[in-house]
Amino acid sequence: MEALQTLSWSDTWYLAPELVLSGFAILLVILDLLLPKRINRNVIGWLTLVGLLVSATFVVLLMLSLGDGTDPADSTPEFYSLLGGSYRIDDFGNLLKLVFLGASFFIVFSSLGTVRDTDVPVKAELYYLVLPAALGAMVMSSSGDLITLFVGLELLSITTYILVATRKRNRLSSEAAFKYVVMGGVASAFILYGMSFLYGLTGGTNFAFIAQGLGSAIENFEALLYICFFLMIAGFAVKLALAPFHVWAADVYQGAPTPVTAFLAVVAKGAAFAMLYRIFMNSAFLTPADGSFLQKDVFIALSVLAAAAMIVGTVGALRQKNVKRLLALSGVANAGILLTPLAINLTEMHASLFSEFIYFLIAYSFMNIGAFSVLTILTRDSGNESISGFAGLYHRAPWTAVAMTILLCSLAGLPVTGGFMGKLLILFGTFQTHTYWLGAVILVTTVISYAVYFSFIRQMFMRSGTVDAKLKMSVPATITIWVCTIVTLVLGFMPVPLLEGIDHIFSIPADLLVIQG
Amino acid sequence: MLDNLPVLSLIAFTPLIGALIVLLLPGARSNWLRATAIIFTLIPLVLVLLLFAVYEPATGGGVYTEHSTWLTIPLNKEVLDMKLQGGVASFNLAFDYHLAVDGISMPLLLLTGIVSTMSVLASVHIRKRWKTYYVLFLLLLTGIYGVFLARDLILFFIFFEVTLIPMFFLIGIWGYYGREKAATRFLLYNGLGSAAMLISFLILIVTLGFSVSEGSNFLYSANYDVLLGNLSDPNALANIDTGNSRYFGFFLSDNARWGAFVLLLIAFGIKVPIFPFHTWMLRVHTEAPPAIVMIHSGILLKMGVYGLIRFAAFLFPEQLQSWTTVLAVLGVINILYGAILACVQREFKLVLAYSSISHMGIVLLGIASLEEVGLQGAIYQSVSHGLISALLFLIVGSIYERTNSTNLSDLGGLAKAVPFMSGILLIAGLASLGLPGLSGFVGEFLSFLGLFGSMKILTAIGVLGILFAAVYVLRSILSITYGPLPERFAEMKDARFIEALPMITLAALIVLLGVYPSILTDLMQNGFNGLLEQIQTRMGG
Amino acid sequence: MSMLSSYLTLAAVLFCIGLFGVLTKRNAIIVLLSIELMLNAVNLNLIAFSKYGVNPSIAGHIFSLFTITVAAAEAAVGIAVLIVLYRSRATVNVDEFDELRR
Amino acid sequence: MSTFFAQYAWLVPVFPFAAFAILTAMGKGMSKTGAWIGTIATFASLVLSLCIATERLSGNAEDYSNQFTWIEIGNLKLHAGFEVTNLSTMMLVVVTLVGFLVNLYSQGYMKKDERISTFFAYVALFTSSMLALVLSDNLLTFYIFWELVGVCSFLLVGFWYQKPEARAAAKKAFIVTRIGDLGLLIALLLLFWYMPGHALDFTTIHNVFDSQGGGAISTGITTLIALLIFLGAVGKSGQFPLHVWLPDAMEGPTPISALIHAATMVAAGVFLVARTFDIFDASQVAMTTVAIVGAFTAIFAATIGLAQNDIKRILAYSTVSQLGYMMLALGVGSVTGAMFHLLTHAFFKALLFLGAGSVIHSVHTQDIREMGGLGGKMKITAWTFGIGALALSGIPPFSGFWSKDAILTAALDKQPILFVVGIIAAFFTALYMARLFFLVFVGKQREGQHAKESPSVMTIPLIVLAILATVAGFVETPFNGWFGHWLTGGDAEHHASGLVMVVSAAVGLLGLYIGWLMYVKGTIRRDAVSSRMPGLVTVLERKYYIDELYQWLFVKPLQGFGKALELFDEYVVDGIVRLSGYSVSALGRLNSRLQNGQVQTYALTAIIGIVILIVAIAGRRFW
Repeated sequence: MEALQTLSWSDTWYLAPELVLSGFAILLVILDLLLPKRINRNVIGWLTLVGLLVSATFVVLLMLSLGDGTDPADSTPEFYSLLGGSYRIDDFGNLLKLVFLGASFFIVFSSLGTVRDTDVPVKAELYYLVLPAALGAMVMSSSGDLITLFVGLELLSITTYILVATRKRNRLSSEAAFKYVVMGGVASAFILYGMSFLYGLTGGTNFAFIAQGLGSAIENFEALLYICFFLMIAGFAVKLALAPFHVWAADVYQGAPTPVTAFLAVVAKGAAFAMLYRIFMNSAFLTPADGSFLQKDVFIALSVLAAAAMIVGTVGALRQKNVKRLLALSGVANAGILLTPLAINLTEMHASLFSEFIYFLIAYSFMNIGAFSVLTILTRDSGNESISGFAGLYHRAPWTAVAMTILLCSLAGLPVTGGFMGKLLILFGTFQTHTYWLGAVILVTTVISYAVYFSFIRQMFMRSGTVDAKLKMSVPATITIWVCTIVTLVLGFMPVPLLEGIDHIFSIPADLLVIQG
Repeated sequence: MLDNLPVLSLIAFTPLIGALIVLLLPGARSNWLRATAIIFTLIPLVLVLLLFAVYEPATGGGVYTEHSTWLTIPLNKEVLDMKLQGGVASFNLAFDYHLAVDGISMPLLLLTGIVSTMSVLASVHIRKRWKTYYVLFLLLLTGIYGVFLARDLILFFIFFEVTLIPMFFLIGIWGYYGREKAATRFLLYNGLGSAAMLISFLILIVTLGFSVSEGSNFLYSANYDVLLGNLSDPNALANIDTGNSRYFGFFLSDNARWGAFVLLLIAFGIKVPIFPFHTWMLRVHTEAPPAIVMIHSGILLKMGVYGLIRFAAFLFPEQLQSWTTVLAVLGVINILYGAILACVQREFKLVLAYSSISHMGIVLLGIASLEEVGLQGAIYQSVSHGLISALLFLIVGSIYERTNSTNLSDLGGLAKAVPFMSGILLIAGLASLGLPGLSGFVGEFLSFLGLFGSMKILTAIGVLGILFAAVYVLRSILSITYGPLPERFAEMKDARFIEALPMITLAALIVLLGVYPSILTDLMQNGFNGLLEQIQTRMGG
Repeated sequence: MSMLSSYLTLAAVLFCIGLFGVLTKRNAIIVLLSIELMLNAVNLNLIAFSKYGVNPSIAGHIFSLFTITVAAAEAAVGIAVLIVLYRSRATVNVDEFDELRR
Repeated sequence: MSTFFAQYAWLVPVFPFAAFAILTAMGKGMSKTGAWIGTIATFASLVLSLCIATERLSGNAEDYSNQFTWIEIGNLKLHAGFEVTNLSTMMLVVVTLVGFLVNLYSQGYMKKDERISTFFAYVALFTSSMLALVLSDNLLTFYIFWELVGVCSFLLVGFWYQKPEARAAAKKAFIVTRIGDLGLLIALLLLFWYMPGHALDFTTIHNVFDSQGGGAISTGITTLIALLIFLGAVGKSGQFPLHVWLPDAMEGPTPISALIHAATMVAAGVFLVARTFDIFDASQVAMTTVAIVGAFTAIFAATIGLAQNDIKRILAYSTVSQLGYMMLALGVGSVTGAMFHLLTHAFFKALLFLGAGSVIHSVHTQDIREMGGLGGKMKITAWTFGIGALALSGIPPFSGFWSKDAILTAALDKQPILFVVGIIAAFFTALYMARLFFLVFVGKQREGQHAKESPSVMTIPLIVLAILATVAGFVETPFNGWFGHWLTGGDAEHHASGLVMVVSAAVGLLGLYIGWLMYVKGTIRRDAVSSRMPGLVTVLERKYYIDELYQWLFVKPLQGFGKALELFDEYVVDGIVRLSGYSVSALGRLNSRLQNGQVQTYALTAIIGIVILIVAIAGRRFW
């Protein structure tokens, strides 16, 4: 173990995205305090967007500065390791950070002008709290150490607890927040408890250490390792809302303000996946495969959870009438799909798990944010969160209905949309590894989900609503909807550029496995 | 003149362009919308007809293949790289943009062109939301043409799915009372079929589609021709059993073959539909607007037939061969089940729906024969049934518009009030019951002829179906057109020109195909060579 | 090693008690406290491992410090949320917080 | 000899088809002209047929055939073509002649119908198909036109479509004959697969099944094929048990009954058996079946004919009975006898029907009990009808006598029992004809009936046919076997048998005499039988309850089965679909039960979930 590496000034460049976010967060808190009441808090929203953009710019710059490892003569490092390996700037983290920042950006952007003061009296908080939450997610995706990971996780969790509760006058909001706190707390405790064993059995919190220690740990304490992994799985399952750990999600999504719901569905979920990849690819995956079933079993458990999530999420959504709850359950199902590439493991023939995952995550983010934006507009208009609020949307706003239809098709995995391509890639992975049953589960639940998503379409196109007036659209939300729709279509028609880009910069040894310490 | 044009792409995508143009037109101008839709339905028809004119069965239309790579998805090769010392140059998953025509798809393309044109003319009965209607209609057409043209599994799948969504809307918005349920049922049922199909396709791609080319380029290909080539290549990885290696499992074991085959059978069986997967289509037949049922019954069901032949038969000749009896039994069940049920229906549309089931059974018999006669018969019967049911539903639409009912007990004596339509209806009915001289007979005869060589008793039982066909056709059509005319229909007007035109065209085509079948059979001449050779060699070995 | 196993057992018991509390207690405050209990079990584990573990190291101490801090933050937010909730419901009974359902 | 006209034989069906096409295309606008177009076209066919016949009358003209490939699939070829033989020439002449006369007659009979051009279009289509059928050189082409004549028959039976009875009769005609068609179709399939080279043409069939064929096809299959072909003939020619459609078909206009349901189409079954006679000849079982069915039908239908009151139905049963005779002839191996009877029957039965039509045209009823004494008013009709009746009853020297005699002689040669049956049937025939004739034309005239003779356009055909019915028999008498020789090319198979001639003439006369006694003289009371055996008469009147039997045996069970199947479809097949739908949404309901709002339940679910997961996945390793 090398000497403790302290934070030097040069490291701030590597940490620039995170530092920008925290700086903006602090700045905006102060600004919110100082600004007179009469000033519209949308200013803070715009500033939040600026913060997110600046941070994203730094991420891109960092990415460009990283080598891709294809040319051996190229001495540019493929990743930067900071603070004794506890923080890593690599392409895994950077790609995810871009997703998180982009998603946060669009969520905040579309909520500008649609969130009402009567609903969220502390609108400024709604905006600037997104920053620390995104920061937490970024820390999680960049961490190379259990402690960093945990801190990031808690930063994200605690901020989202507050975000959920921002509809202060709403009875449901605080109830949702409370439930979220309890479930989140329990989940954290489980994860931590599991981590403590991982630390104890290998002697380090750094992934490199853990990898080294696993060999002897599995010989002497196989049962304890099992317990350790399953405890973590339980914790993550709650965070990811995999079935049967998902029940809280519907309640929390319903109680939270719609933008926050979108944030939970996209960023919080994505961050949890980042953590999952970091931990499992650097621990369970590295346990010796011969002589012990541990590796196999952990991944089987993940597959089972993925399948259960898909089934329960889809089937549960069938009977759901509240759109937010429905999208929560749909999120459960999608979490199952997102988990699949990891669950079928990294093998000789299946090494593209990360590109499958991130491609679908990107597609999922856009279609979800788009759908939530439509929902935001509709709920602002009628206050009706039920699916019948979509009735007659075709007559009130035909183009929005078309966009929503495309987004729903993507959610349902119908061609030619990003959702379809993403699912197809993940499916291909399951078939490559001959995990046919999981592929079949994906497909069958996808078909059942048609019933869910097309019930919206039925409402929009085949029923007439109670109101006939043209729907009042807010400009940012409209832009968001169309950006999401177009991106969804582009991802469906032209997946190759993105996938090639990912393939180009992403390398398993450097970005996913932390073997070199 | 076709040489310099990407004619197949034009066929597939002009409707899509039309859809976009319709989308931009003002919604209130129904005439503009209709004219645009008609034009963009006619363009592919004209192109298909031109293709038909220059198509040479001997070369199999190979000139008009369009092949380019569409998506080459990079798969991370690092782990593989580490394992193989020499390294891997590339590891890709390739979906090709590959369109082609041959003797099997050509007749169905013609059918699509004709029926879609008739259907767009028949869409005069559509009374609301024209713009959306025509957009979806044209979108549907792109899907259908694509299905018949695509030679890449994923491309095929995409086009197949693309037909689902517009159909859902077309049924759900413009249908009758139970439209929403019917639309949902349609979507879910067919979705399940597609899911089964995709499973099967993916199994094929990860085994048969895999190849290592010069310079260790690892490639999964979804191209149909590649698959077909690997299937008959004994050196292809899919045909070599390397033991139970988990990672390099490219071997397509017998179990996997059977699994994929049965899944394809289910997938396309739902579409055809094969008993017991038929209930969804009854609802579509009764609830969808007639112009759409023309497309559905006339073309969409044939996508199932096409898929069965193109994929289940060509890729799994061995499995098909050992299951011919199963297929034939299913066919016979379809024939008799559909026919007997058609005999007791009180709703004309249901009679037609069950009769479709019955007729599709004959197609199955043709496929089960695995004889060239039977296979051509199956396609012939598909085309013929497409024309006939399109014509029948065209008339159903016109009758419904005038009487607001298609219930047999509500109607009667229409021959008095609308002699022209009744006459056409009678022709269609007679064609449907397999009257020689009309197209239905040729298809049925060829299918029976094909199967009879191998399964005499089953065929003989199947032939009973044409007796029941006579019963249900006459029972229903005579109770509509013959008998005393009720007072309330006395003022009924006969077909307008816009209605009569497609009726006459379809009837004329039915007669033409009945009298001069070579027009299609010559087209199909070399279509089945590949399959039959496969079977031949397998039987030899 | 016997020391380690005793500590681990204690931690496990503590964790289970905490879990039991979360699952059964009606009072929301006690539920939150039970979560703290679970986190403390984790701390105990970490400390025990850092002293008696396979590879004793300082990392466990540091980890537990972070855990304690974060737990405090979490508890603060939890209580804050509970206060808001109490204002609108006038109760701290967990089983009465069931307006969000189905 | 030259085959100059024979090569143009394909034109014979083309003329009427052209007429059909013109009439259909022109539509309603041309009622009068339309009728003439049909008639002229048929006349053209007649002329050409006569030319061909003349060319061939010398007896040693070669058969002419010509064919083209209709469908070619792989190395299989399906041909279509025509063939001119003496047999087909005879049929050509019969069809065109009767067709022309009926056309002429219909000018008068259908004059007032507003759809007269449609009528003539249908008739033209029928004539065309029938001629093509006759000319077909192979079984497939034959089958195609076989079905087409069926459909024309259907159209014409249902010509007055607004009458529910006509609708029912048309439907019945089509469906019942289709049962037979199925047999023919399967026979066709069998032949296709068993014949060497998949040949279907009659010449090859002849060569293969000929005694020299060397048993290329096993006897079992031969029998099967023969029986299936015969099934087709049974359906078309109204033989028992598929005779039920023919009497009902009388709902059609009377000229149609004359043309289709007496002279031509119904004889197609006989023609079919004659055309494929070699197949039958190769199978004893088939021959016996044909003979028995024929004989049974002959007597069976004749008895029913005794108790009917509808003038056309009596004639219809008579047709059935006479077709039975023809089948009998074939069954006992006498193609000549069958074709000879076909020829004479075509003339006298057409005559009778047209005569009946003339009567109906005049008195507007078909019930013979409402007629009487029409002889005085309608002299030509009465005379010609009388000639027809005598011919039918087999009274020398009318044509029916000679042909019937040929059949009975052959039957006696083969199987005396069949001969006896034939004789009895002949007696009944004479009896019901006597009843018919006397009730209609003799006796008191009914009040209020203003019968008057039909116009000359209707009576001329009657006269022509009457002449033919009288003289046609002389082409083949026991003393002169010209016709048989010409037809089959063999030596005259028919040798004189004085016994048969005497017996058959005697029973014919006896029948007529008894009829005269009952219906004119009154010596025997009319209800002599009905009063003593009312049951028997009712059975006859109800046609042996065959219709009812079929209703209960086939129609009802089928309907019941259909209904049951409908329930099956709804509740089992679709039920399973719905059930799976419900069960999925029941799972969904289970999920929403879980969402009861209690956060502790959620946590508990999670804990239970992980415990199950551990036990299931990790546990199985440690077990």
